[in-house]
Amino acid sequence: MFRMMPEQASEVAPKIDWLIYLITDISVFFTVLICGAMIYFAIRYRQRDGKHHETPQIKGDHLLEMVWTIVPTIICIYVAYYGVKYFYDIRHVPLDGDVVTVNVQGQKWKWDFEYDNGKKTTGEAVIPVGQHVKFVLTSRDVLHSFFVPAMRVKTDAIPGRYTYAAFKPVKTGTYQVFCTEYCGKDHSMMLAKVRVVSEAEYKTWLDDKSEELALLKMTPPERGRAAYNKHGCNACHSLDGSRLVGPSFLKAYGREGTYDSGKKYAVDHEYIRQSIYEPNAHIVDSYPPNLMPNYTDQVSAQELDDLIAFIRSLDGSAPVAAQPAAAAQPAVDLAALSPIERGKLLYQQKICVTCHSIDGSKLVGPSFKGIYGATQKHVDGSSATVDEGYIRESILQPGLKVAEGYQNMMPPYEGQLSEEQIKDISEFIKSLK
Amino acid sequence: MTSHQHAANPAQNYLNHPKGVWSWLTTTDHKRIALLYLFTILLSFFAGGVAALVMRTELMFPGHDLVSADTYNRLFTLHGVLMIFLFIVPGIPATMGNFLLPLMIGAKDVAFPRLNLLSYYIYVIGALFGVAALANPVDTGWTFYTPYSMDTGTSVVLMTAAAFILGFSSILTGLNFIVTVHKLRAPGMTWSRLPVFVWGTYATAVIQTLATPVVGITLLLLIMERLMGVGIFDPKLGGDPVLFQHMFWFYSHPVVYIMVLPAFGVVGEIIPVFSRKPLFGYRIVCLSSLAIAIIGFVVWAHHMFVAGISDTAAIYFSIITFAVAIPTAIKVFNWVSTMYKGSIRFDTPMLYAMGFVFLFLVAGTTGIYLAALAADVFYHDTYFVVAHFHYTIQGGAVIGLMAALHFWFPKMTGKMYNETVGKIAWILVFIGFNLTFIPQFGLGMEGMPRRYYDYLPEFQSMHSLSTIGAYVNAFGYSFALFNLLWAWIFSKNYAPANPYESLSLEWQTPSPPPTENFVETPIVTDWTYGYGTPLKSGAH
Amino acid sequence: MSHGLFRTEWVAGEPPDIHHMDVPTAYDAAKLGMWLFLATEILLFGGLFAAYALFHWAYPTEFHHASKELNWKIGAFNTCVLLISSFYAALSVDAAQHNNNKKVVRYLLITLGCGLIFLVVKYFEWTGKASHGLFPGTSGEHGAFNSPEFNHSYRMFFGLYYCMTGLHALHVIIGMAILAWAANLARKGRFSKRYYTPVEVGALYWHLVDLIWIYLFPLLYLVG
Amino acid sequence: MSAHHHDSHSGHGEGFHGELGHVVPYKTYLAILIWLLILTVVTVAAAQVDFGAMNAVVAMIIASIKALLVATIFMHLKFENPVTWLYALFPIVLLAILLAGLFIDNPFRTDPQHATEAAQHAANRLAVILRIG
Repeated sequence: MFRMMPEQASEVAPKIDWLIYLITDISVFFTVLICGAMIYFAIRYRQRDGKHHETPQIKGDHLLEMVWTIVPTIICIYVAYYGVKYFYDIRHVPLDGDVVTVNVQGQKWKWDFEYDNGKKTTGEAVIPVGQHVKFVLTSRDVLHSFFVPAMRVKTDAIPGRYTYAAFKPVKTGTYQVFCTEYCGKDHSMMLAKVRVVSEAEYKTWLDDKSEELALLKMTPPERGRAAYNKHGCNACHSLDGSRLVGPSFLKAYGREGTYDSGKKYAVDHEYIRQSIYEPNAHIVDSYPPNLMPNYTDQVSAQELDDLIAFIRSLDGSAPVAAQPAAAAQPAVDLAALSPIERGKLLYQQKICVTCHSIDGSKLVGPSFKGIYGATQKHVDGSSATVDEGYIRESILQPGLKVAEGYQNMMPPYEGQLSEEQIKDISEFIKSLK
Repeated sequence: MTSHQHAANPAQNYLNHPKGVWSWLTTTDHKRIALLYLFTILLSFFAGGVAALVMRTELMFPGHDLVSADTYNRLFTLHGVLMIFLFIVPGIPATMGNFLLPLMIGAKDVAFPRLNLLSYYIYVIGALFGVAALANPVDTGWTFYTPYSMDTGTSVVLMTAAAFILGFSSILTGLNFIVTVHKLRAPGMTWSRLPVFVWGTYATAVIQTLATPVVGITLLLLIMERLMGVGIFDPKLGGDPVLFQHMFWFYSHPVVYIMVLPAFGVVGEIIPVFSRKPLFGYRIVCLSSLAIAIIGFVVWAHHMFVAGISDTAAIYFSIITFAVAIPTAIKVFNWVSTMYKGSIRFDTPMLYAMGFVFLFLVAGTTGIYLAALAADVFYHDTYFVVAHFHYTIQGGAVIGLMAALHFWFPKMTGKMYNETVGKIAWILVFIGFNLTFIPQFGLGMEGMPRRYYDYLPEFQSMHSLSTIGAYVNAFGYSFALFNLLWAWIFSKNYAPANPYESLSLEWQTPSPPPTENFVETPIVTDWTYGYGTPLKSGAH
Repeated sequence: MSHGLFRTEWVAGEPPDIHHMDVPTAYDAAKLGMWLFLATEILLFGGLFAAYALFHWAYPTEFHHASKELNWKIGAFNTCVLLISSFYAALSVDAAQHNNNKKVVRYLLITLGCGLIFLVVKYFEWTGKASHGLFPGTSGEHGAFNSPEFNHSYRMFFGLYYCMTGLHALHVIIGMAILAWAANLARKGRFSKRYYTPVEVGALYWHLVDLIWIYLFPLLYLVG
Repeated sequence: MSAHHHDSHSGHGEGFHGELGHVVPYKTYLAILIWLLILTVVTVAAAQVDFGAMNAVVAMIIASIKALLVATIFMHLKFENPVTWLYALFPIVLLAILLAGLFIDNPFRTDPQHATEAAQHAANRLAVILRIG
């Protein structure tokens, strides 16, 4: 009864599940026993047709009292022992064996992972199967909690201190990570994935410098755009002048003026550096203060220069969505691919992937999974069924129909996608049931 | 009050003499103050319930349905603060405790009547501070964990001040009850003849008086932190956020015993009366109330197993937490044994008491999961914990309050409520409550964290079930309380002094009782649970 | 027949007519009530002592260093002032037990005087600290109190110092108010050996205030 | 519980001639005051001597003796019934429990892997102090 624990993916999971199911069986047994006794007494000794019958004046029974004190005590000791024993197994990290250490930084509403060789990822950690892994947790702002249900492990991430969550994965696969200590507005969105892969695949992934290589070949504005997406600036600062949580970057560089408070400002290198490292230094009028997180130990000096170059490049002259040349993309014979495959390629090249997932999870924009043919509600209350025309219009002028619960953030792709490419993309979306 | 005499409803009683609103507002009669408290806490119960319903509706389907994430966070904080600080902590002690304690020990009033009125007005001022905090409702959860509560822009200072003032009112009530039980017992009312409700209220008063100041200073330090930047809880200034959790839970665990101990007392009073049997193991039931109160002080860090405390502390607190389960289990065994060979009537109070036994069994056993260290690492801060503490607080304390309101309704109002309506309402409450929180156990087992505005699609079916249950539950409570209100105002069915032939002292005076409680100070000669005929072989 | 809320009329030296308690019960109840209230006060300060103990353990050298900023001679003087005031408070109860209202008034006035001296000395101490930039929101030769560069364990020591001594000073003021109320009644000859509860309760509260300072003085000024 | 006469209406002040509370001779109060002042001097003297970590313990012992004197004599605790004793000692026990809870947690938190960083952190803080001191 009540065997509902998630899959057992870590070495300690079966033991914990055994303990939980042990407590479940004991609890169900005693609840049924005692309630059964109560109901039996109620029926057996009920007042028949409203007349009170004679009852013995039993005041107590020392033997019974002793029995039902000792029996629960024994059960409690037994359960407590196993609780502590398996807690030791959870917390114990073998000092001698090769332990994979991953530094985890919790920050308002995302998890950053950093490996010993300096590789950084956000929202996903890749670890080898069969090896003990130790996630060393800390937080940059408030309390968070690193919880991997499949591994049966949870520890709070506390600012100003290191704590750790350790386990040994025994099954490959992708497992959900939750934040379980309330941390503000998007506490329920602060999700991540732990991907357990084979030893070899983990090695290649760890040494895969392709991302860094690609960056080196790019020009500073292009690297700045990559940093713009990687650090999530796109969630709050648009590129086309439209107002989001923060001011748009379009034609921002070089702008001068005075705030309502009378303080003069000029958007130059120093202004941008301060706004990234001390966000509250410059608050543009009518924008809310202390919302932008502090990026002090996330945006490196190199990335700062790239971002400044990127923002300076947005002076309205070049077309907004100057896509980076797909550098390391092998020349693929497009004609040979089916429309759906071509659509999938475009989906990655035109970085729709950063905002629209294909597995149902909610990112900056709605997920494509199962969207084709469904009726989509919009922010202004209207709704329409998603068909090819709807997709075409959403690609070219996204501002017209914004899905309910989302913000008008999508940059218009007018003039960058041919009709044929749009048809491929909608075929690809149609295929995502 | 219609003047025509139906049953023997004495013309002059505490309700209709002295007359006038001013006499109610400046009353020092413990019975009137109990009613003042009753209406105020039911108001916050209703408000807290509405907040809960809005949250449950939002959680019906994943994604944005009714309110934004920010509003949801403010709603669950409001639900927590309203239900805990404003409804259930004063709940049974301030209403039923105030009304019954002097009556049950044969006293005319509590030790310090004017202090009793002062506690009520401090409670009202605290509630007003809470209302003032609604200008920018707090979004930190009722636990106000730092460092989030230190730099969020919502009105945390006003809400913590409200909680501090409400704590002060709770201290003064506890203090009043301790002195009353020590000094004002009628002649012959020795400690071994005190009703089990008085033992429960006394144990609660000890916790109220001695645990509340610690949360008082913790909230004061949080206010100092926000205004002055003292740095005790601020990691950037070398402080330790876990210290806040320690000092907060040092009060907040004993407070759950403030909530549930009076409910144990109420059930301990009801089952013997409706089974016409003495309470089984009276002395042990009373001592277990005190035992729970004492052990309650040393187990607080089982709320913090994964909060970064040391492994040694976690192991110690896990083992000592099991010690709380023993006296609670003993109580349940004794209640059920009381019904053995009884002559049982199923009036509404008895239904609530029997419902309480089942609900508290589930509450108690799910507590074992959270005490076992390895299991709590998985279950901490998931919906399993939400379901557990709703079973203990709502299944325990609120059902205990409903049982008490129904059982002592004739004594408080001098009228009888409609039994069948009461029973139907009980069924609705029972089904609604279980339908709401059994699925949440399932969600907890699958690892869904609590305080989540949006959730993954696979949790959706259980959330929808829970939301339906919430509406049934809410309707059940409104139906039950409406039935009582209706009976109080319109019913002509006047109650005799002792409708359930209880041997307890408060039933020996007319209902509703005169302001002086007893015309002649009673002399207690025998145990108040002497139901049934003595056994041939002498007292067993 | 509930009374008016405030009993104004009384007979000199006679206990008030409490409708549901006789005289010895009323006296015992008042004392037990006040002892319980003192228990809550001890726990209120207990929370602060626990925080102080924790950070004293966490930052021993810094706390010791920061406590050097405090002038222990003033602290010692204040301790003696409070001890003497506690002595006279006890004497005021003794005088009441001997039906001597005039002595009660005199001793209570001496106690209030000592309390006043304590507060004045405390005020100068605080303003002295503030001028050195050790008060939140100020800046001095150690740098601005609230700026990040300011040595945070200094801020924590002085944060705790102000919380503890501030809360204690507040309790001194409350204690003086209670004693003033009792002294006023004594001036009108209210008390006798059959009724002196206000003096007893006021003295108990004042002794607690002195008790708290007995612990505060070594913790803050000497050990640090 | 002594039997009180039951009639609720009589038993007012004029009928009562009993003794209230305990009278302590003047000399005892004076002796206690002198002892308290002496102990203050002792505690100040003890602070000049550097016992290292024991300083705090010594100070607390002396303060506790002074507190005991004030409580038992000045506050008449010595002549009170056991219930008052219970509620005078209960908060001290609870305070001890809170401190025990804190000190079973904080000192035992060090994680072996990160001892080096913690040491480094402490060294930095010390350097800041010396510059200030």
